[in-house]
Amino acid sequence: MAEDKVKILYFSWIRERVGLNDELVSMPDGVKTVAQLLVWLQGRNEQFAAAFEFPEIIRVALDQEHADHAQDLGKPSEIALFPPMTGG
Amino acid sequence: MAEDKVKILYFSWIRERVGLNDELVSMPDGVKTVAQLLVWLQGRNEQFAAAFEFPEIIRVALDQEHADHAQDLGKPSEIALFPPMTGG
Amino acid sequence: MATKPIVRVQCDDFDQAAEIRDLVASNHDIGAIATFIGLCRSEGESLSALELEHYPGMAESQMENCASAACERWPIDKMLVIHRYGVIQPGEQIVLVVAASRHRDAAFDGARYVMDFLKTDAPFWKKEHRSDGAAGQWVDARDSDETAKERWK
Amino acid sequence: MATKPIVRVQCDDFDQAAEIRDLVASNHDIGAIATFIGLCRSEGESLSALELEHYPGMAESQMENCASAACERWPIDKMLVIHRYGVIQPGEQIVLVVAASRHRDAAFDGARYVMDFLKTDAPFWKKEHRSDGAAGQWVDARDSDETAKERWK
Repeated sequence: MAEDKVKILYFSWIRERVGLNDELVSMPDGVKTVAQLLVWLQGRNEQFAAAFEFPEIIRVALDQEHADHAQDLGKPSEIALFPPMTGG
Repeated sequence: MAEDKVKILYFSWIRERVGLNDELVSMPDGVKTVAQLLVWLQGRNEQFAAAFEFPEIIRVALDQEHADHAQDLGKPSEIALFPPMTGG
Repeated sequence: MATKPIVRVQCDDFDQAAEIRDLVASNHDIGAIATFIGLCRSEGESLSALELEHYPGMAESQMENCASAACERWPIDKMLVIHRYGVIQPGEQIVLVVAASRHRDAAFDGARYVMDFLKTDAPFWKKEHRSDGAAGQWVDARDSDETAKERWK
Repeated sequence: MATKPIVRVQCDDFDQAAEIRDLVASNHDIGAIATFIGLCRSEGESLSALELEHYPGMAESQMENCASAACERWPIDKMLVIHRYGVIQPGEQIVLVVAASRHRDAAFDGARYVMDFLKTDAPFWKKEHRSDGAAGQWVDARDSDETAKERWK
């Protein structure tokens, strides 16, 4: 069901490597923290392995708020994954 | 002779109190430092006494360079007297 | 109550003089306006453009967070932050921060604080377009941008 | 070699956008422009104008001294300082400082340094014109302007 799915957005070179702007994902059981999400994403396929090769540098936003890797995912409707920002 | 005279310029409320924009002055013997100049000016007349009542706050420039009160006058061609600056 | 900043994310260029005029028009007790403009650099003619990607929604909310924090920390009367996205050529404007206050210290501190936090917290990413046609790289984040924030602790 | 600043003392108003355009036009490796504008305040409508007196010659040389010192201390590519004199009404511009550099820290530091030294070293004096027609006072120097310079030691 759509209610169980979460929208994941990818930006910058993460978007280019995974080949997607965004997708709807069913979060697997056992993925409870940001760090666990990154491990799971890395294992999905070769493209995701390349995008998440160095998970420690990936920034994560839960419902548009910056989140630490140790943080619980909770039940966000939107998760964004991106490299360190270079605006300004 | 004109060569022995120095041009003194007055600015802001010092100019208003002495009633002059500038004048040519023969420097009296014994006036060797900036501090001595201020004492001499204070004694010239009532208007100068009012302008130089608090000599410690007066700023002095010798040939357009800021000078300390302890400094020797030297032989400037132009001396300027003014209150603390309020530009910007 | 702290000033509510004006924040905009836009593709179009901005006219800083018009923006400042609008910002301070009605207030004759503003004595100081500090402005920062970030421009696209050519890196010695090696770049033909920068392409700026952003995360709509979060970009605005992060800009508003850091601008509001500045308005709470210093007595700022008016604050404006504009950030562009899309393809921007060397010499063109990328970002504008304007902080207006009675006195200059609040204006300078406010504008600089916003730039320091915007650099590391606002979701924008720059990709290089190279003059020689080779594939452009994504610009790397600078460590100095992370450490710049330390001065506000 | 350190950048030679452009310094002007003038009665006429200035157009900051045109000044900045001229200043950085030929240089596409400038990434950061920090600007400060000082405006005449009405002090809660009590003032109808400020009258600015200056010491011609020394005003320019003191402005040049502090702008040159900033260009020697930080990697500044372009620096412009304009100070007006004469009668200036509330909301009108009094002073403009523009510092342009590759990176933002030099631009911010340079502009602020020039303002701090200009305040206490450049021979300008402000006299108030009061809205109620009473005799205006000369503006007193602020102690905080003297202490502001300490941060650059």
